[in-house]
Amino acid sequence: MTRTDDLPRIFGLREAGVYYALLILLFALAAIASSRGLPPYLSGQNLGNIAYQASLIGIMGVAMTVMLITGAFDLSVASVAALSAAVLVGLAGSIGFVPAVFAALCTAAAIGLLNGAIVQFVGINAFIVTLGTLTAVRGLVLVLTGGRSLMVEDPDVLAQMLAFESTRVPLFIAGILLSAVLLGTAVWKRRPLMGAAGLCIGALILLAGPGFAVAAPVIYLAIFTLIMWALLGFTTIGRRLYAVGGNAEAARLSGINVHAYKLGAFVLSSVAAGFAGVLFGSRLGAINPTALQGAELTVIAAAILGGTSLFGGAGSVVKTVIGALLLFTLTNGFNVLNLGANYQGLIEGIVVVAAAAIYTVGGQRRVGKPKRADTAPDAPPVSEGASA
Amino acid sequence: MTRTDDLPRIFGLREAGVYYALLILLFALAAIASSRGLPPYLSGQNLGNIAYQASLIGIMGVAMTVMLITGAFDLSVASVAALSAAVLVGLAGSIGFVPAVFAALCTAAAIGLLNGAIVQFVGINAFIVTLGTLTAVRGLVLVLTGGRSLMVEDPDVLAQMLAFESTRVPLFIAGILLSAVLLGTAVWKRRPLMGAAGLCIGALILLAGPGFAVAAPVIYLAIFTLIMWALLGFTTIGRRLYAVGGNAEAARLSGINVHAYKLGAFVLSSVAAGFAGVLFGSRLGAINPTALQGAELTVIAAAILGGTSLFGGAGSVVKTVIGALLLFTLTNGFNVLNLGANYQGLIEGIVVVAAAAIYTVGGQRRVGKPKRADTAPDAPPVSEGASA
Amino acid sequence: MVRDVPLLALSGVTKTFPNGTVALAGVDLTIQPGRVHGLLGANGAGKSTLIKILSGALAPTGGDIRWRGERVSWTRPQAPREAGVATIYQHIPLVPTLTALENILLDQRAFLRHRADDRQRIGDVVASLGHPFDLDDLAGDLPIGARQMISIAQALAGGADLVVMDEPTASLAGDERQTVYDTIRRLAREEGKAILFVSHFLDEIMALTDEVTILRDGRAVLHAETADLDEARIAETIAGRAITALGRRKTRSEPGPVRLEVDAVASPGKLAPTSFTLRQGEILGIAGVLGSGRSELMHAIFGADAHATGTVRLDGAEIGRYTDEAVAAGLALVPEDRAGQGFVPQMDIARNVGLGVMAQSGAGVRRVDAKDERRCAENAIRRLGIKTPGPHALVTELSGGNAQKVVVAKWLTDRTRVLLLDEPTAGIDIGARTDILLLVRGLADEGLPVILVSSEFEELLAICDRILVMRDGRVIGEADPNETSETDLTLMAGGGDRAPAGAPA
Amino acid sequence: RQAARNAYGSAAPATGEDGRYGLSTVGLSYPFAAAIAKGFSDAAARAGASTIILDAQGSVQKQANDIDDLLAQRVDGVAVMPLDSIVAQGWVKRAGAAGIPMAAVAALVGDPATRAVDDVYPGLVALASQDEVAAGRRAGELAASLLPAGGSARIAIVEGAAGFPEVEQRARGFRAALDEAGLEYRIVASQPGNWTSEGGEAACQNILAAQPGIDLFFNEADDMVIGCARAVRAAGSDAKLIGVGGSKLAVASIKAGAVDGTVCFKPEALGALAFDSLHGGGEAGGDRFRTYPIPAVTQANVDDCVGQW
Ligand SMILES: Nc1ncnc2c1ncn2[C@@H]1O[C@H](COP(=O)(O)OP(=O)(O)OP(=O)(O)O)[C@@H](O)[C@H]1O
Ligand SMILES: Nc1ncnc2c1ncn2[C@@H]1O[C@H](COP(=O)(O)OP(=O)(O)OP(=O)(O)O)[C@@H](O)[C@H]1O
Ligand SMILES: [Mg+2]
Ligand SMILES: [Mg+2]
Repeated sequence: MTRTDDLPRIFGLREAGVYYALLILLFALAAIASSRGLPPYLSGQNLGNIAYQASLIGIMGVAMTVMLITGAFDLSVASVAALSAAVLVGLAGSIGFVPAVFAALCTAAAIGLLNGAIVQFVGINAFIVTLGTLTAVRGLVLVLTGGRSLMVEDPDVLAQMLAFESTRVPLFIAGILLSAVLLGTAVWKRRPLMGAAGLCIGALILLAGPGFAVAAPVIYLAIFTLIMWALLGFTTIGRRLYAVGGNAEAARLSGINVHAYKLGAFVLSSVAAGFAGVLFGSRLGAINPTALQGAELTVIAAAILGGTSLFGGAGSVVKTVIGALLLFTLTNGFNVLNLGANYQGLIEGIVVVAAAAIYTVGGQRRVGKPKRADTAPDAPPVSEGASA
Repeated sequence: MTRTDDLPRIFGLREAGVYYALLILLFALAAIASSRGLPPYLSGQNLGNIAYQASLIGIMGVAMTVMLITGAFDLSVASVAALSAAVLVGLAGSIGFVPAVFAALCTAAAIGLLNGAIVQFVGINAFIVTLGTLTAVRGLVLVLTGGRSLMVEDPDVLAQMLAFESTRVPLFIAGILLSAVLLGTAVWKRRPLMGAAGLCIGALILLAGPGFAVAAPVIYLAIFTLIMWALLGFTTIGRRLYAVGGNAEAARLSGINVHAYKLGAFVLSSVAAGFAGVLFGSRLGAINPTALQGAELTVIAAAILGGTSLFGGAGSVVKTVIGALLLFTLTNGFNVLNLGANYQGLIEGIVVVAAAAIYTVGGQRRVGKPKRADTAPDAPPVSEGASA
Repeated sequence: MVRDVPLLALSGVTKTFPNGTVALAGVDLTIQPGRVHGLLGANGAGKSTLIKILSGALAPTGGDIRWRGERVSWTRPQAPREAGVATIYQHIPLVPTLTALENILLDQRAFLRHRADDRQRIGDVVASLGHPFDLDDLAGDLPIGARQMISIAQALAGGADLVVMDEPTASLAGDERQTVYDTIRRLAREEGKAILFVSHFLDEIMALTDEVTILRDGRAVLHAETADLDEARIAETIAGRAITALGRRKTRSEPGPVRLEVDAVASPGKLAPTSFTLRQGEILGIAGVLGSGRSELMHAIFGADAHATGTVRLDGAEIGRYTDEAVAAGLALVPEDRAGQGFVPQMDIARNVGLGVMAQSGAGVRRVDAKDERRCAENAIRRLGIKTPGPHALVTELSGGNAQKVVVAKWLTDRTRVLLLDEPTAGIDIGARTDILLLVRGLADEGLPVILVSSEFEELLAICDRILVMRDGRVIGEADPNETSETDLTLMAGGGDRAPAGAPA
Repeated sequence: RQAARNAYGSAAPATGEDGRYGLSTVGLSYPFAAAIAKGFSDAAARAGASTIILDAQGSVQKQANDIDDLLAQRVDGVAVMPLDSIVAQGWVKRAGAAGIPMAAVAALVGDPATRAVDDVYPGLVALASQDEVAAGRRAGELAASLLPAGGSARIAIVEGAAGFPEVEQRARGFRAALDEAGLEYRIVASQPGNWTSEGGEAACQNILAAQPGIDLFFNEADDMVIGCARAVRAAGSDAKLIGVGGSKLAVASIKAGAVDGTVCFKPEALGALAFDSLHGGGEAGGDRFRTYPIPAVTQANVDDCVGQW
């Protein structure tokens, strides 16, 4: 949340660190690429690719952020996405695209509800529950697909899917306008961060050139993020979500329906995963049973890279998206620079930690508590013991 | 911890639930097996197999439990195990088995130290750090192995490895003695749980029959668990570990060196992983770069199934081992009953959640505070919130 | 004891927090063995900071500390503990997942964990405190009063030469306070230990301490023998202004209409069926000892106790059994445990205060007006005199009392129709307490019905129209403030039997 | 190892004198894929071309991204080792749209259940692969030769991880061969070993616990047969052991007599085939389905099989 007017804080590493990390990475890669005489790295197409590649993880990550903010945890997203993709691909042929999408999302929502209900009302630890559903839902996918890949035969359904997933939306004009608007409001309402964002976007757009267009999922991600950002930042819902995650007992005694909000988070996370699954299935009108396996860790990593707390009460969806972009910029960079595959893992790991370090250290220096790891200024709520 | 003398509590679901879950599962499978006219399920051989298959995860799980007790988190164990296996296999040929083992363990310890140092002194969230090392260390394995399987050529080194990993230790006598001793002390010191344990072990041993022998790793697991159990339960070191995880601030204020204990946990977890890796490498005298990929989730699952809290301050290593056994009994059951591969995931997921439910529900009814469910996950060390 | 070498001597100790707050601006303090030294000051004066410094929990920014004459620099809590300083912190840091016994033994150095003699020894210490809790209870399962007693036992078990107590009695009731006083006297008089005692209760200070130091804005503004002082003088020095002592509230001529009807509200094992009504503008006090079930009653009325039964009607309309319905209906509860139940640590003052209004205006989605929120917060800061850099400071960076004020401020809205206060003045300084009580009285005069749980019977007598006395989870009688004295009330509440708090069978 | 390192083109200049060719592998931490990559870039090196080897790390969506990245770089040809044959159809379309020749290697493009392996998916320059069903057949024939003629044989199949087409294909071929051999047999168990040695070991241990009298274990991959061999030895069973793949370890243990036989794959050859099909913008001509002989080997003829992975 950056809506107070003290510049040092807003542009301080702690608040804006992850943005810096991304920019540094982008420009480093661009430099290397040009030094190696490769085609310009910051080309419209490449930026578009990065955004496109990050879109699914981004969508799930945004929902996961809300989840983490409420202090819960969802490992089942990847499986749920695969399931909804399977439902979509399995049904689209017979009942048509739109109904199939609807069915897929409902399935996802149902699983989210199940997760939430078990966690909230049976009271089992979210980790083990969603780990269970991770396995069970993946199993369900195997059962539904009979262990084989499914595909949509019907050509016009296929066409619809492609239209839904692969249409490329020209963004040059839109981008220019957006950055203009951002700059405008920034100047008008004195929102420095917004101004900076406007500038960056403008610069990148100009770099990308007039032909700049991105695939639909990027737009979906942008819209979803925008909604969630507004919801969290400016509405009572967001306030309550943060309160629930920050101190559930206090939230409860402030008359917030903790159960409802936690349940809501579970459903949201699953539906978002479901939507990601729909996009994934629509990408090629086909789905294989192992699709998206292991993506959950990437999703959570994106959120945490974005500075979301694993313990609830803090987090920002925009930063999560940046986190996702960071991760995919990295792999994209490896591919473009044709870096020895054996070294990619090593470097990726190091960069991830380094990126996290940038704002953690920055953040600490600002607060000047190196030992924050073990100084909780006030007694932790009694309930902590309960999770035993 | 179960060392007060009120029976209802000790045998209450909350305390002993996971044992019940395992027993139920075992006997259910035994029943089905016999109804299908298969050879006796609870045979010494089969029980030995389950224990053997669970041993690596068990060893890592025990260390992970200590980790979780201190309130931290280690995703890198599987990669570390793979690395130490690679080091072992890579070096054993040239420098001999024992030095290679030593080298492997040192490598592991070094990584643990690195993890811990970054988490403690840079203050980055353990999740992101160990996720980073997960990737980086896996990358390192790739670099070391050049992407192909390594194998030990030298036959007598190979022989040593097999001797270290595959010798089967006869347990009939030992088991009988153990159960006798347990029963003895139980009666003498009035330790009901111990008595029950003694009985179960005795019964199983008798079922298993005089030929009962297990592979070395099971013994290693047993010894390691015993040590950790004693350390946690009977020494102030254990108490401090719980304190550090339960409320780091309180621990610090009572003059406990929080950093040392957390760092120690990281090192322990990595060394245990390293040891698991050594066992893994010794199995075949060979290692391929993908070895143990994804095992970290199983490890954590075992710990949490055992009732360890993700938020620190609570947990029992014995129960973690039971949790691991539970997971492997399941797959063993699938194989024995020859269940269709596509259905295994679905059932596994459901059983895991059910198992967790057994003691969670029981636990709550005992304490009679349903609102725990929503108060459990929070109680953030405030520092976490600040990491936003 | 050699009197001329003080046990502990601080000179010119300063502390500036990273966020710029100057908590201590040069404090001198000398502590003599065998004496009880009172440390006083308004909320945010710097008492806890000073204590954290001399217990090694915080490093001072300047000044020097001498222990038994030689200079020491304590940067980690180990050193002072080994030197012989035991500290009871204001925020009661305990490990919720360990038993009371384990918590008390936390700083012991022995290798073995469960030694019979330990249990014996601690058992005696706890016995000397009147068994406020069972050695095998999980600290996390105990209410705040019991947790306070654990941390006292912890400090005593160490056998230190200097016991530092930061508001040890803030969340205790009559009986427990008495035992704490007796303990302190015993330590000082018989065992010749030095005690540094922080409290906002002037009667305690007068009765217990031999000398007092008063802090204001991080400076020691007064150091004198207690004998040479009187409450009024102390109060003035603390607040830096004259304090109007609370006169008793004159019973209001015409009793207003019944607003709140509590009908057979009960909670299995904790609270026997309880019924009463609350009138327009009435302040109903609830007296009781630790664990007498006052908080449970509050929670039951507020719908915060899932097991509670019975009905609560506000202006005739029945209120649902969930907190959100209760709050929407206009009930407001200030809980007793500010850290555990009161505020959201990650949120700044403005947002914490904002939670109240937000919840009261229903569950719907609305835009939060940051400016408005900020204005409310600034209001509260002014109205309750919260000492803070501004409305955007984190609650965790406030002093205990100021944090408490934030929790109270949350419900001082015009949508509040019944105010439930559970130990609202816990840890609040004398000046602010008077202000808050006057504020509550004012609200009542404007017609707001209030239920006030307080272990400060003087407080109850001062502003309540009626007082219900609770014991062991049931209401055992009613007292009229005008013909009841503090001692009567204490007797009623204590009720002879000293059985540890527990459920009525 | 040095060789391997060069193999991944990290050392190769970014702009080759004779073109740049991309290979999208399923994951270079899988030795089989790594060997294919080696064959691919060795062939490229011989032809004086440079290569970009990408590592999908076993994730379909990363492979999709990798291919986008390759097309974005306008390489002269893309060889893809599809993680998912069906999903891969879309990639062929994309490559076609980008006008970049694409060849598949090691697994076919199209629905493996319906499409015959030698019926190469339209739009592909070529498919360089061994026929998985045929591999199953070789294993089946080997099994038939190993099993005693008389009496009904009790056979257990150790499958790969659920959800991979090879699982069904190799099993299909295996059964077919046994049927043709007119052998009397029962498949008493078929359980997943998840492609790994420890998985194979566990599966075989557990199967043996339920079915002590197994005569033959057909492991769908060599890693699993290695583990399985341990289990069989430990259980004192004399079941025969057959694998698929011809990995170094398997070859070694066949030599050592721990394993009875396997089907010999040559991933490096595959890589080379794939490159040749792409080299020169795909006009190399020749048969679109390119394969190589996959003999079954036993201790007798084990020397014919040099473990390439
Ligand atoms: N961690 C912190 N960061 C920044 N400022 C702090 C911190 N802790 C305390 N302060 C400030 O230091 C000043 C002194 O706080 P302290 O807790 O010592 O007051 P106190 O005398 O104990 O008050 P109370 O009687 O309410 O406990 C207060 O203004 C408080 O806001
Ligand atoms: N000291 C204690 N030891 C054990 N249990 C206690 C103690 N104090 C309270 N309890 C439990 O809490 C219940 C009521 O406590 P509660 O806190 O509501 O009473 P209270 O009068 O508000 O005391 P407090 O002064 O702690 O607020 C009791 O019935 C008992 O179960
Ligand atoms: Mg204080
Ligand atoms: Mg109370």
